[in-house]
Amino acid sequence: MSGAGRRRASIRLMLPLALAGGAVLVVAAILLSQRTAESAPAQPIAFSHRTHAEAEIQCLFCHPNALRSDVAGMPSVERCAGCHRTIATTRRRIQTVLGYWERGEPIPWQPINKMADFVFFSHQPHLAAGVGCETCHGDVGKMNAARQVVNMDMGWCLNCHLKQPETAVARLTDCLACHK
Amino acid sequence: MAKVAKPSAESAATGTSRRWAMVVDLDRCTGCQACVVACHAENNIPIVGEEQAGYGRWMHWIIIQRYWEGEYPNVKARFMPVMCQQCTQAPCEPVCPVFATYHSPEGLNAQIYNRCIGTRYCGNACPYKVRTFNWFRPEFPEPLPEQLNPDVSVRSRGIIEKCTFCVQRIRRAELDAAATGLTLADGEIQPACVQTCPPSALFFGDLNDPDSRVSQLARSHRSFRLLEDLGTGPAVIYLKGGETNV
Amino acid sequence: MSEAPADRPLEFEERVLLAKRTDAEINQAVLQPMLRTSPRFWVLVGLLGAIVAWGLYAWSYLVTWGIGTTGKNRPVYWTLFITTFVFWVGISHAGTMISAVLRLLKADWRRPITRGAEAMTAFALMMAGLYPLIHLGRVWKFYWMIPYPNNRFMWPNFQSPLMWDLVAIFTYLIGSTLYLYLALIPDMAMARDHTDGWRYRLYRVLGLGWRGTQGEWHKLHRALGIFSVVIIPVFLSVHSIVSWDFAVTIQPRWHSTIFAPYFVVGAIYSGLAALATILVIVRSGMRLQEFLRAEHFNALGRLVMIAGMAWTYFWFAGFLVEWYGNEPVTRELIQQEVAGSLAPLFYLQMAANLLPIALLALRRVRTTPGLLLASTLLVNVGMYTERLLIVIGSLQRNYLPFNWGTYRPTWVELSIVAMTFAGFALLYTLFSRIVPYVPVWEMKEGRLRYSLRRIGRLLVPTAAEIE
Amino acid sequence: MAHRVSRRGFLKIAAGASVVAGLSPTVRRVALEPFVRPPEEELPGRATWYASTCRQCPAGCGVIVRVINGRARKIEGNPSHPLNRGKLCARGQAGLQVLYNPDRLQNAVRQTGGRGSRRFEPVQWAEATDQLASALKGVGGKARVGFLGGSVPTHLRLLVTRFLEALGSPGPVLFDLHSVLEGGAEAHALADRWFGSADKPIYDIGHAEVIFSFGANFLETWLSPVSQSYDYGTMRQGQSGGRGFLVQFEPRLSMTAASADQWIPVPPGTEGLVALGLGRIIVEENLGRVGSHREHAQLYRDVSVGAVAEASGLSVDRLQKLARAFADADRSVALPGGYLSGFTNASQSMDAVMALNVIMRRLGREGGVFLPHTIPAEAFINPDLPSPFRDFEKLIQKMRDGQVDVLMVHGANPVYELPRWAGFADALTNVPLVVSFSPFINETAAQADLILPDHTYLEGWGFEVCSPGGDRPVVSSQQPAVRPLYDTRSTADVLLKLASSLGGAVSQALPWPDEVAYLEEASAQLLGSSIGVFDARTPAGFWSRWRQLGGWWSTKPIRQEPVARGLPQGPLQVPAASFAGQPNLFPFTLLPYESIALSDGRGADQHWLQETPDPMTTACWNTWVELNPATAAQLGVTDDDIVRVVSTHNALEAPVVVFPGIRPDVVAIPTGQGHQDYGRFAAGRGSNVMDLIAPVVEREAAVLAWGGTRVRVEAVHRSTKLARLESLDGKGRETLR
Repeated sequence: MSGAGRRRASIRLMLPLALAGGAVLVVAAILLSQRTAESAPAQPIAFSHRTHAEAEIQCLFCHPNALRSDVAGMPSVERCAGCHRTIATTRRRIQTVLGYWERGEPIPWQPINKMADFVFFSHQPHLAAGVGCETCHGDVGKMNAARQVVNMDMGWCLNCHLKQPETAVARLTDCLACHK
Repeated sequence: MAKVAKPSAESAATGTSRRWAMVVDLDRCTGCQACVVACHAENNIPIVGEEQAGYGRWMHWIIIQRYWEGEYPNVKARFMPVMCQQCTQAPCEPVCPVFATYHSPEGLNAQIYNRCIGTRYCGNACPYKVRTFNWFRPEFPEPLPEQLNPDVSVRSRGIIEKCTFCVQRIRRAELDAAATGLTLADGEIQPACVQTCPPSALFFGDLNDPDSRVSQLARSHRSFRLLEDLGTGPAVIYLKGGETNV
Repeated sequence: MSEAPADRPLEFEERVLLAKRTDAEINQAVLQPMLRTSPRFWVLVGLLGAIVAWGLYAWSYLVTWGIGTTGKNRPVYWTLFITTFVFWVGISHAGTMISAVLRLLKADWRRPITRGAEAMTAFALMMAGLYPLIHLGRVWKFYWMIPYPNNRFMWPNFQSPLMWDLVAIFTYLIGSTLYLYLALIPDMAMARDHTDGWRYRLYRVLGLGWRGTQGEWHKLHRALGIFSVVIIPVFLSVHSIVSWDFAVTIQPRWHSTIFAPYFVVGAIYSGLAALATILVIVRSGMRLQEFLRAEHFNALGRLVMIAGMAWTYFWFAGFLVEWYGNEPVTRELIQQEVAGSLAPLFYLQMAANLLPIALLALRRVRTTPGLLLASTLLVNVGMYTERLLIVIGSLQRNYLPFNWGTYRPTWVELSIVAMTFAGFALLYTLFSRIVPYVPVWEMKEGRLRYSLRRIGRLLVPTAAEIE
Repeated sequence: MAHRVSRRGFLKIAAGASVVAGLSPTVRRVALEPFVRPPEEELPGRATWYASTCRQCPAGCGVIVRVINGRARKIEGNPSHPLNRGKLCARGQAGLQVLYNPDRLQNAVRQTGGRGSRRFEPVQWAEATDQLASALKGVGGKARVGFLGGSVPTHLRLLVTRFLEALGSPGPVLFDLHSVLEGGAEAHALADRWFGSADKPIYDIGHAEVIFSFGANFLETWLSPVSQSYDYGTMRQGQSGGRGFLVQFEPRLSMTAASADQWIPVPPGTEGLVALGLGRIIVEENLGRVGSHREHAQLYRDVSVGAVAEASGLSVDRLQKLARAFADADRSVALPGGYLSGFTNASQSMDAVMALNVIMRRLGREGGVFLPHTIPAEAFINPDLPSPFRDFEKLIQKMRDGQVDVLMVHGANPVYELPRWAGFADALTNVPLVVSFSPFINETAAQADLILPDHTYLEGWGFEVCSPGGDRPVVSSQQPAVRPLYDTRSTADVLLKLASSLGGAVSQALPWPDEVAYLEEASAQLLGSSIGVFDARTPAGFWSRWRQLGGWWSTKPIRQEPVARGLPQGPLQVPAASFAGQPNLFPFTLLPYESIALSDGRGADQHWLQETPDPMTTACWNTWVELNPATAAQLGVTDDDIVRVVSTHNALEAPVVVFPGIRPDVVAIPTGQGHQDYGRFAAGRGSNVMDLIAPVVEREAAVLAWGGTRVRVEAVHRSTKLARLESLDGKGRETLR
């Protein structure tokens, strides 16, 4: 093999190596920074938000705490039973709900939008600022099983906080506004 | 943004009007440790046990230092509660490589726990040595986790933590005030230590409000700041204790 | 090809460049120890490997349970890890000092020892680079410090000396590795041409198809020339920045303006001493007596001595200001060192740093490998102790006596420190079997300058035009 | 309404919860827990505050408990409570750890392997109460039931008294080390002797100019430390002009002494004598602006200032200066503290101190001595004084003689708190059935056959008549802030159940179906009171406000002026205190002092308190021996060296703390450690100083002279590392100069 050939051979060997290494780094960076939105978790009852939204029930009817508290809250079994003692009582799913009500057991709903432990988040000020439920939760009224639609990561929060009126931005982008 | 020595100017630059400050009246302080336990309860501070505490790894965010003066029988003991001094020119802030500690617009030395990577550089830089480190994973045997304050992160190991002036209470009070449309009066926000202090030796408020209790007390002829000559500009103002001679 | 007249005594350069040996002999003399692996070698590798494995276990133990497994506490937040980090960064300064500075100064005696020195730089930096990772405890959080665009809209804090450290050490590591590698290419080609089997395949890749054309030589020299110049500011900045890790805080004793030059000089002192130590060991281990000669040790010993004098000057200048300033905390620290709990370390530091200067003033010490080894080892003990005193000794005291503390190392820390020493030795040992320890082409090139050529009836010393 | 219930709008104190929503115990995301039926006042994710009463010591401070999602998260002082005024001490703050203690009993248990075997098996509540009921039925004589209480809440004490009365048994015997160390019984006896009062006197620290405290550690554990600390703050900086003058007479520089302007280390047991000397000087020199002291002259007839000076080691000149300082002030007060109760001359010493207040006419004056106003309802009249030690000794004697068939123990832990010579543990073996109501397995419960765990105070109901109650009559109410964590049962409910199953006189005496019914009825007695801070039209409305506010008290300060029944006939005398142990063999006096964090040992199971540094030594998690630097040097020991402290009866080993603020002839050891049982945080830690106490009991005054033990100290040439905050190298300096 000539010298030039040898050189070409080494370059041939090293170039793909370098390219492969770079590609791995890029993919890893993307994977690390981008979690994909999760699919809907399995729920104890196949509750359909769409059905309820089509019946023109407002979000806050079942999740009223969002107006007053940090958390929107899961509707109590009492609230479910309040309607379903008279509505659609013959359906099997509804009977499951009523079964919980009669046994006095809470329904073990699975949470969909999880907030990290180190984040302070309150629904109340967001609602007060006119942020609609769908801004963060997506058009739940069109989903059968509710699922997470946005990745609630820091960049996503900041994207919105940075668009607020100039006077509020300093306060809203202070780390302590959301970190606890 | 350039830092400026005067708290008022600094806050003006960031668009808020507050500079949180604490006044410690050493003449009232009895050294009773109520603040220490209140702080543990409020801030989910882990307990490290005898061996670790003996090796200087206790995690109190506020400690009451006790100084001896003189010799028996003319011996005096003095108490000095020391917590994070929330310096205006904080030596801990510029050294953190990841902004886990930074200066908030209201003059607090914020510590963002989940951003901390544990270089412990801030701990070395702090002349008051008020920063504590989670040497091990904190343990809360069941059912002690029930006591944890949900407004405060439970720190994992490898993280520096320190007094925050109970920032969760400030934030909560501000949110509640906004929701109710009321304004916060002086003295309404109280960190846990201030709230519990039996002889009322601690005061908390806005130093930029000239009429607040802390501002009034800060103007006292008794006031001084800890290690003042280092130029850190602490937001904790001490009032000298006295001695009555009859 | 070249021959010296029997009646003329060899010049210094001729002696150190083996003017009387042929190129082929030199090739053989360099390659032979590489290819020969005695059982002793494998015992050494096994031993070092065992220490490294144990250290890795200690590190995994630390990662599993937390930084609490070390002896750190409040207020002694930085301890052996940072001390050893500073030590390794210091060691890394020798390679550049020898290769770049002496290359620019055209000191020809450097030629046989450059590779050893450059390898030392690279490996010492690798060991140093481990410590920031180990030091965090939660090592996987390290990437927070790397500046890259992210969806948190967060950048690292470039105000922090740790970020400067990251940049400086990374730059220095890349620079010195490239520097090492560049100078290695012709020798890889040489080795490729003299070996077969796996070595051949390895050297073929590493040799990058080097053929030794005029153009290649020209480019290599250009590259090395640029590197030699460019790496010097990096070399100066690295230890300056390491010193600023300490000096920018208001911790008593750290808060000093003289720290940067003091640290750089200390680094050169300990680095050169470490190089001398290693050369003595490698020389006997690989039987390179012919290449690494008394002349080298003499010159190196002189350099160590001069660096030591400079260190002493800076140390004294710092100490004088501290002592004269009489600040209460500093006074307390000095008290501690002179007559308190740190006194054994302090006197060890002084003795181990000053005594070698006096010893190395003697030619006999400089040229006797055993004595040189002893004095340079002493220097490194002294410099390690100096850093212990700076890092740990200072942290044990601060402005509020209530907050003082004491520190005891644990097995985890000691094991990890031992791991990096063993790891360095292991890398170095393996390196010396894979790579020609003596830069053959540099030797040959140097010899060209002092070889005698017959022009007519005259024997004329020729100087190479290149360089 | 005039009162302020809330700190502004958002600290809403809920009206109370008879059933607090129970949620599964998770910390995170608990807000997502779905309810079956949402409780009215609970808003998931938001805090609800419930007012209750702290039970970490008998003071009865009002607390508000922050409850989020059905779990108590924080305890704070109740800002509207007149006793502690929103403040709380370290122990009060740690109350959550009583509730969430990992070593709590989770159900009723029976000890199967014999007493002390610590082998317990769960037992059904019905079965357990039946066993107790049948044991009570089977009791031979009526007087063969014993009830030993510790610091029992007032409502339970009232119920127990009725219960025992109906059974025909003698009333409950109360014994707890905290009361012994604070001199509770002696303080009552003092008030009784001088003023004919059943309540402890109140000392108006907040308004005093000069306070002479004779062994009263009123900022630490004595009586009502939070209230007194609040007043101390006022005394220092809350008044116009002057910052008060506090003099502390005691052999060790306690935390209170550290806050004093002068600490005067008099020899143990001579505090009363010093008071006597001061009184003599005042009377003799007719000091102060209170008119003639002629009528007091006979009180001090037998006092020689020279002899006082000699016994106390104070110069006559110093005594005169002190006397002038006390007498010349407009508002001075002398406090007879708990330390005085630890000597055989307890009552005489306390008389001598109280006499200073009397001769300076400090009774009923601002900054002087008061008596609490009684609660204007029968249900809240204290049925009896805390039992003197004599009563407890009698009970032990009866037990030893086999005259007690059933012993019920609630809140008391004498197996730990008393040395072996007191014979309690031995006497227990002669009692056929021992029932404990402790929520924890403490040393005494470990000797019980049956443990019927009571709720902890954040889960239970009750009230406490605060004594002393600050400046006004106070009943502090207690209500559950959370639903009981485990299958525990209120002792009051157990008694009511027993009463109904026993029938007859007992069930007539205790007719209530449950504890809450009793409490509702009792609280309703205050309905319509003209002085109350609130009133209501119906008992139900009253009950609701009672729970919401955390009790009942008067709108304005009302205090009772103590009227001295006439001065003692004879001249005052303070005999020399007697000590156990020959001075040549046992050269030091032992000073056991109550730990500010662990109290008498009841706080040892709470690790927040274990890690709370002692204010003076900054040590924690252990027991230590405080020695004067000169003494330590003489013994050749220094900090962290272990020494052996030997009394005539026992010995213990503990590390040394070289303590500049202690007399060279005194050795101080804190209480609280040395538990054998009591959970993981307490057991096997440190030593129990009470083991050293020699049996010095003054029969007449019924005093357990816990200060009257002499000890010797031996170096054992070992050392340990005592956990402390302070760096020993720092030598207690503030800064370096």
